[in-house]
Amino acid sequence: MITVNHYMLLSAILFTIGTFGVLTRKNAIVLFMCIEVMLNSVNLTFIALSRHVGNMDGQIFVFFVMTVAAAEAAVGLALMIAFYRNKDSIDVDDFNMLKW
Amino acid sequence: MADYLLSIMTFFPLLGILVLLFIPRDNGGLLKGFTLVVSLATFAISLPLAFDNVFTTSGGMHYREFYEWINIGNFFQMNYNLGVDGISLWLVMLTTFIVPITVLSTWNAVDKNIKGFMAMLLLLETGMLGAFISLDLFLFYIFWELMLIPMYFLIGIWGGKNRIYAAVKFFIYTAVGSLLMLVAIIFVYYYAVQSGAPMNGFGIQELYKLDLPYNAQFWLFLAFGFSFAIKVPMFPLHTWLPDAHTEAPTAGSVILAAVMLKMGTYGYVRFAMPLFPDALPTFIPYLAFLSVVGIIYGSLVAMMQDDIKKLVAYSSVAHLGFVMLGVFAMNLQGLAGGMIQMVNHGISTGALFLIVGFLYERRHTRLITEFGGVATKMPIFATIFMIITFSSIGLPGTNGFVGEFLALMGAFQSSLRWYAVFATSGVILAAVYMLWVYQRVMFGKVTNPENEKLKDLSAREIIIMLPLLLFVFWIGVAPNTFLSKMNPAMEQILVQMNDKKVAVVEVQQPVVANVLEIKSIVD
Amino acid sequence: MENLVQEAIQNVNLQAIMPSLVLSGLAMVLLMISVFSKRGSTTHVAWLSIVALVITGLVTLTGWNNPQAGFAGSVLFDNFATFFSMICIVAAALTILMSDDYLRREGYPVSEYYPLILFTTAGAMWMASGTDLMTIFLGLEVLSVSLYVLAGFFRNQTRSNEAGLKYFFLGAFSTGFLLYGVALLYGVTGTTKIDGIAAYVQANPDTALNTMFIAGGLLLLVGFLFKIAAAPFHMWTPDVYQGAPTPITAFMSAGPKAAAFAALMRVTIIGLDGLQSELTSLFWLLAVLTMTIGNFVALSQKDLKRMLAYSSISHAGYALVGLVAWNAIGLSAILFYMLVYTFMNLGAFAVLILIGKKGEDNLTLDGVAGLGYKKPILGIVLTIFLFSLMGLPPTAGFTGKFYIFAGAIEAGYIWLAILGVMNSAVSLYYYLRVIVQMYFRDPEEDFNWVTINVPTAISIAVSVVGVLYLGLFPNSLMNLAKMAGF
Amino acid sequence: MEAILFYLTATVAIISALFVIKCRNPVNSALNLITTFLCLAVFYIMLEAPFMAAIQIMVYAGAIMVLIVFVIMLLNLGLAVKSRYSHGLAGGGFLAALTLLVTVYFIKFGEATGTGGEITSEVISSYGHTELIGRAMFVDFLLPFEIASILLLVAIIGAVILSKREV
Amino acid sequence: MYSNLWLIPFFPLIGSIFNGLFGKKIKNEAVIGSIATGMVFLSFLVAAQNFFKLLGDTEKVHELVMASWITVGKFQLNWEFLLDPLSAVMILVVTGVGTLIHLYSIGYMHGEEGYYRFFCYMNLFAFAMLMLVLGGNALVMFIGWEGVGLCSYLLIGYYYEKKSASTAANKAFIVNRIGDFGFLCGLLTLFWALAEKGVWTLNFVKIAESGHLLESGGLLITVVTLCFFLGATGKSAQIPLFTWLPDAMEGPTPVSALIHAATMVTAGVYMIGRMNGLFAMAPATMMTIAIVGGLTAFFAATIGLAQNDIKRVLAYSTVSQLGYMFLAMGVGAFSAGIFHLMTHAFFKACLFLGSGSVIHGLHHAYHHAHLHDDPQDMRNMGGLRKKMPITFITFLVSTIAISGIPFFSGFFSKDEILWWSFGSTRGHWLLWVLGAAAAGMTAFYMFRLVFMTFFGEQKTDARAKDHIPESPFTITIPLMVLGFFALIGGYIGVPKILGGANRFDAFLAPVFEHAQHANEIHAHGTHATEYTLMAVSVAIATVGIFTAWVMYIRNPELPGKFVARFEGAHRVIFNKWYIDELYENVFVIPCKRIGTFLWRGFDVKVVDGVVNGCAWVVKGVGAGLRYTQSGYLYNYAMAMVVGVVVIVGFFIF
Repeated sequence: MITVNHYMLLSAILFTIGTFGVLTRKNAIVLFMCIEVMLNSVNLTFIALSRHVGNMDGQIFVFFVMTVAAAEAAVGLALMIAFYRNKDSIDVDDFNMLKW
Repeated sequence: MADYLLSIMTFFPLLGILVLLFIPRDNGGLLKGFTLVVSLATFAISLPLAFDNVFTTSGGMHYREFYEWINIGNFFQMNYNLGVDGISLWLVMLTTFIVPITVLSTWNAVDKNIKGFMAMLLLLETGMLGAFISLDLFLFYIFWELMLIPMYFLIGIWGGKNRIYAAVKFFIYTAVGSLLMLVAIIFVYYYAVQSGAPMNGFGIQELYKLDLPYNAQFWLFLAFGFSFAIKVPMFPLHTWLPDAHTEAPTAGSVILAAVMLKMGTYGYVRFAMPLFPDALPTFIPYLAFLSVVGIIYGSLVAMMQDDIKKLVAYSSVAHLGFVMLGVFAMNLQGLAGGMIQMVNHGISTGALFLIVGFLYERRHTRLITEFGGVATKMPIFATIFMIITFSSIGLPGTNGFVGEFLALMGAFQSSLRWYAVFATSGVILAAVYMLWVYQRVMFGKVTNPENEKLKDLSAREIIIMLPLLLFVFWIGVAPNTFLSKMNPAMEQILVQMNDKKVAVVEVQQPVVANVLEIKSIVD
Repeated sequence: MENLVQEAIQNVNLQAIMPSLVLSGLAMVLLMISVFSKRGSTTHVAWLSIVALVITGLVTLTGWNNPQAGFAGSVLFDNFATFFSMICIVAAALTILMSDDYLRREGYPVSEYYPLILFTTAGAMWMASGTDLMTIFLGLEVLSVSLYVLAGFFRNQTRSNEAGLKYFFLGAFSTGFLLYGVALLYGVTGTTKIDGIAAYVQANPDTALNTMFIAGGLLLLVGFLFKIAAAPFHMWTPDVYQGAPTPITAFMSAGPKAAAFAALMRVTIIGLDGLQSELTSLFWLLAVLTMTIGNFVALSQKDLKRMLAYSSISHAGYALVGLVAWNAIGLSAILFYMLVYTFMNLGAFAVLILIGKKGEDNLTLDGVAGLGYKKPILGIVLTIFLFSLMGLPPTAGFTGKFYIFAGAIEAGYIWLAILGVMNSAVSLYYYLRVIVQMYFRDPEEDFNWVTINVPTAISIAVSVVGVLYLGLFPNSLMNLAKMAGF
Repeated sequence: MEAILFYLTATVAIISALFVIKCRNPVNSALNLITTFLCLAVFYIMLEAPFMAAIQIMVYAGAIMVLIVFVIMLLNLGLAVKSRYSHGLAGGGFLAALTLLVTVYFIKFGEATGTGGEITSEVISSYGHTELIGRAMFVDFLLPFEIASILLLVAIIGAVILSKREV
Repeated sequence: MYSNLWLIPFFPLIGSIFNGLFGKKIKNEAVIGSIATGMVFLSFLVAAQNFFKLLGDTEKVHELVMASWITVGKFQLNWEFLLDPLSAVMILVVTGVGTLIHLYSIGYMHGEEGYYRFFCYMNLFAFAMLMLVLGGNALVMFIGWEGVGLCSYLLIGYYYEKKSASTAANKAFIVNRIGDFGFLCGLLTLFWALAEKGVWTLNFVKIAESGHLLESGGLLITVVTLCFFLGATGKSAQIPLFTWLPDAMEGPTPVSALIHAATMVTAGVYMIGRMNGLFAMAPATMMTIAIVGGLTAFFAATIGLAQNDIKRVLAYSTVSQLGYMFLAMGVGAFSAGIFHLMTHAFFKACLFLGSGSVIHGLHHAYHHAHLHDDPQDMRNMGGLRKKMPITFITFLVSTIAISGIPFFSGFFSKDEILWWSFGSTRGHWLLWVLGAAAAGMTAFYMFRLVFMTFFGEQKTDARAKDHIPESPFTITIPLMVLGFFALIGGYIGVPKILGGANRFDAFLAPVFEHAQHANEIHAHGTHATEYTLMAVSVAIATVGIFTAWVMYIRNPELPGKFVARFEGAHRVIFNKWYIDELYENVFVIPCKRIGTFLWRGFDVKVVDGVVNGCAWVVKGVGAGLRYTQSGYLYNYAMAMVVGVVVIVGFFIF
């Protein structure tokens, strides 16, 4: 029997993988994708819990998370493009003008 | 007028600043003149206090002003709560008296940004006056901190070579202490509120009646005491002082020495001690010890200075050691000695700084080795310097003696007898460093050709010094003028402390008996 | 089907969202106006957005002492929300006033800038008034996304790009944690409504021991702590503040931070009341850590914007002290402090904006040498703001800090207060350094590029008045803050 | 059956998620990410949320990922990549492990107690998932929905402003 | 009644203020000098009037309260004067000798730059000294006490351009201050001790009345009196604080005469006399005083043997004579001490003024011959008796008086002291030995002085020796008056054994009698002993004189041989037993070192080091933390994850 905990564990693993990606990857776009993995893992949790709890709030939340993800994607990618235009790179290591 | 006298006096300089802002900045004479007028007017406003005989009969607060200021229901309340008693009276007078003198002293010394300088002086005056007359801890704290700002600028902008270091050090050093005091102020307030004591904002008169457990008093006294000890300054928290004094312009040094250091000692008398009398027996031995160390240490270090101003600065450490010792004696004589010594130190050390200023204006150096034989070139100056020197040494007949003697007498009456013996040795050391510097600066032949063209004091400079000399002798010969107005207030403070705490009392039975007698008479 | 519409309409209470409604509506109008405006002309939009903010402000004020709930418990526009909304409105207005000239100087006269600020403000209002985590989350996202854009607004400036990107990535990353937290809370309590969570915990006290609940609550807070720049979630702040356009930096440090505090307070005090003991110790630690890191690192900064960024971190730490206190005084103190901070920080930034050259490379410590002599009024004003930031009387910074520490001490957190004031003492040093430069050094430059324009002057004047008024006569606003607290 | 499907899909999801991180070429990462999304859609269906599955595919796999791939192509990043990882591989791994530990711990020892809602399988099958979503969104969460619209507006403006070439 | 007492100190004060303020403008020496002298003379008149009034009065103790001074609670202090036989004698001596010395100064200081300054200080000194002796309570006395110290400082440093002068002035004041420290400690302890018993006073009469409240011979009273005695050693140049007095000769000679011989240095003796009640109650202190006095008398005399500076010889002689007075006080011979104080004032003032006259003459001669020889060095003198006859005669009279030759004033007083030191209940024969030995040496070195200066051949530079004049009248008149008193001054106190009535003793009895009786202090012994002792001391003195005659008149090369023979001993006494060097090395230099260390080593390094160290640490930590802000996104993210993991982990585990 697959319980809510299975789903939650799965999403925890995915969340961790996303976190790991954010911590390690250099390419800003991949980094962003890793964040998407994290958000998706949360979505999975929400939907699993929504079933478990027995109301729709969680699923509505997922709906909005997707909206937010879309909005962030738009803005984030625009920022990346702008940066790329100036620096010809989107390596996060090149985000290094501002420090100390 | 009398109802608002304190407010008018305190904020008059502030009003002066407002007008000052509209005087063109390149009209230096007008700026100085106007500031002088304002400060003199402030002095005039404060004069009725000095002549009011109510202080000789009653030790309570007079000239009360009370308005609700901040009232946040059950959160907290602060009031605009002013009053003056015999303890603050002479410090207020000293402040209003010394500011015009400093204004006059800057006549030729300041040429950069006169407007700012004058504004800072006046702002400082407001801050100092406010701190002396506030009866609400919160209000007191505001004025207390307010003083820092103009002094910081006075040192930082118009100071000597190393002024930035000195200014920042002064500021942060004092602020550290006062911030801790802020915590203590808030704490004592909430303690009072939570214990259901009747409160009137942060009014100290209500707080005086508060019964705090020993533990709380211990920490609170530590916080208040620390803050005031920095300001005094007590050894080993004194190191901001030589720097600040040395780098400050003459006016700044004078005010710093004459008034601002008194904030610390005044703070002990007004706040730390009567608010937390139970903690006193614990601390007094240490504080007295530090006072005595300050006396001897300050003197020894002063002796070896090569900069006159620094010497005077270190001598302040020693002088204030006497003040503190007297205050910690916890009896009438000691307290009176401490109080009168505060005024004395204001006058003598203020005058010494002015004297150093005169030399500095002429030669742009304060190194002792640069001078020598000045007496032949500047006989009037030599005379005045001599008188002030002996006042600082504490020669009987001058002000310094009365204060020192009473302070020591008080200490001898109390459990601090042994400290007092060591403190008394300070009178030797004072003579050593003061006379030595006098000899090196004034006596001998003129060896440095630069000193050949030294001019004696101008009329303005003599006028600056005359009032100070007057008080040197006045306090020395007829201190009762001042003591008589202080006594009732000091008695009251002691009675308060003793009412709250009996253990302190047994050390000096006679005083307490005396105090109680007088109290019954007053009642 | 009618049923559904009926039901939906029943839930609507426009009063409860009127301010944000008005504001977003006007923002959209302004967006249209800017579309049809001549390229490069932004002044009218700026003034119109001020008008919009004033209208919104008036609308908001009608909500005082008139709490309005609506949308099936999604929103509650009470005094608390009103107070924070007003802070954000004031912050936005001051920001807009100081922006117009700045944008032209820097070569980005883009009129969409203003609607974006208005949207940010609207987002902040939803954060302040939201009672459902969903509302708060979406408000937060509106605010964040706008700020990502605004931080990276100077799209041809690498610094600005970098600021935007860093903010974006870390913001999105923290959103992940926040959402995870919400999900866990949802799982444990079956709801995302704050009072629903509280009610559930009330009904089932064991919940407070449920690791999932604790973890959920803490993860949720991470999102807000990130926004208020509490250590160790503060790392983005200096970089973003330094790189973002200066008015936006100013704005970020005041409005959005206040909104984040509003949300944080509502969530913790109402929703996570069951975790009080855990949270107070957490906040204790974070407050100390935050102010210490902020102050210590600020000591070694040379760039003024970056220094103020660290200073803003430390101020967040002070504000957190109020939350540690968890009592009426402390909570009201946060409200008051946020208002005070808005004035003093925006004022300081406004002065910096005025004295900056194009590109603002001169906004360093050495760059302001002798400013007090060349531009005396700016010097005095900046000095007042700095003293206020230090927390010295008679400025608002002092009364604000006093309020905060009063709360902490009333609740018995003496050591926290001591650490707080010691931190203030440390902070004196770097603020004083600016004053040292302005007054104690001789001018190296003549500052002849500094021209004072009316809107910025107005914003500075308002800030000065605010700082001094709240410093000397804080009574009225302290009382309002008291009424607005929980 | 359900279990097999779950484990199978979960394995795929995890592996593809790992590949997102591992792949040198961002395009490959993106494709792997799409795989993960699809797996999640499978789970949504398993969790009786078909509407969410559809949205997942359309919005995520369809819209967002297309946008990402588009940008990757636009910036021509596939060839420019020099190294995949920043300096923090070990630290990142360690922290990720800790994260996993913490999450697993609170899932293991915590309990999702907020059960008892009225939405059961029966309700879903009788009303239909989409309707339930619609009802919840427009009755209970109308305001967030409206805010979401503002959010999208802001995002559009922002994207436009940021990607314009000149002022 | 005695209500004009206040005029006595007041006149000189007026004179001082007047000359101080206007002297520079007046410029006329005659005016300045006569105002100053006149003021002191007026004091003298008032003093004399009061003295005689007191003589005829049955009530011998009179207090005059002028005004209240310091009032704090029970501590109430007045400006008050006390006239009793003791102070009456003192005011007469002070004003009388003072007037003469002022008069002398008019001539002596002629042509000095700062003439007005000199008289201003002199008058101020007279004022202070009179306050000292007239003070009705310890604090008024202390005003005078310190005041005379101040004037001494000012007058020693009169030639302030000379480094040695200003250094000597400083030394005088500082050493005096050490004494004052003792005085203050004693005063404060006494006050506390009495206050404990419920008597809040510093008034001398009240102290005397309530002295019995303290335990006689107890620790407290011993400590108090020892402290007071420390004060006295400072002011009166006793071991260990005598070193300032020889240096004080840097001042003009009238100053040496007035301050450092006749009046100020006797203040310590006077003070002990004033508080005799207390001292009498502390035998240990008395013993200390007697021993210190005897030793001082002895050691100072040894140093005097080898000095060549005319004023220094006199200075050491003064120290030695003061030692006698303390010896007297120590053995309880209070009135004898005061008696010697008075006679000493006459002959020592005369000696100093005489030496001044010599110096004046030589100075004049050298000036005339454009030489820069030292006019004070006795080796440049000799044979002056013909050049300066008046000076010589008065000088000789005084020398005989100081040597204790019978029927001169010094004989009576010195002999009384020696007798008491032997026969007193507080005395001891060893003390007598010390005193007698000192007397012998005194006779020797004083006659050595006379012989070297006035007899023998003239050793003055040939160019100058014919230009040495006798001094003018303003100088010689005081010499004659003082010489006269040195001759006859002793007859007011002729002891009973020699058929006198010892009127002086009787006059002072109201002051001392009580204490002496109460503490059983009296001299006992047979007349035979007394006669024997007297004879022995006279013999010793004669031997001393004879030796001097042998060595300096008959056989002038003898001293050189003597010195060569006992080179070590000579060097030690010539260098004053190396006491100055000792003090320099033991106190002054370590003090300076400590001061320097405390400043540079402690204040700057430790205290400020801690302060700046705190700042440095804070800044350092800040600078270190700054680098955590690396600018790299993943670092920031890591920090966040660490934060999350730690926070969440901490609370859930």
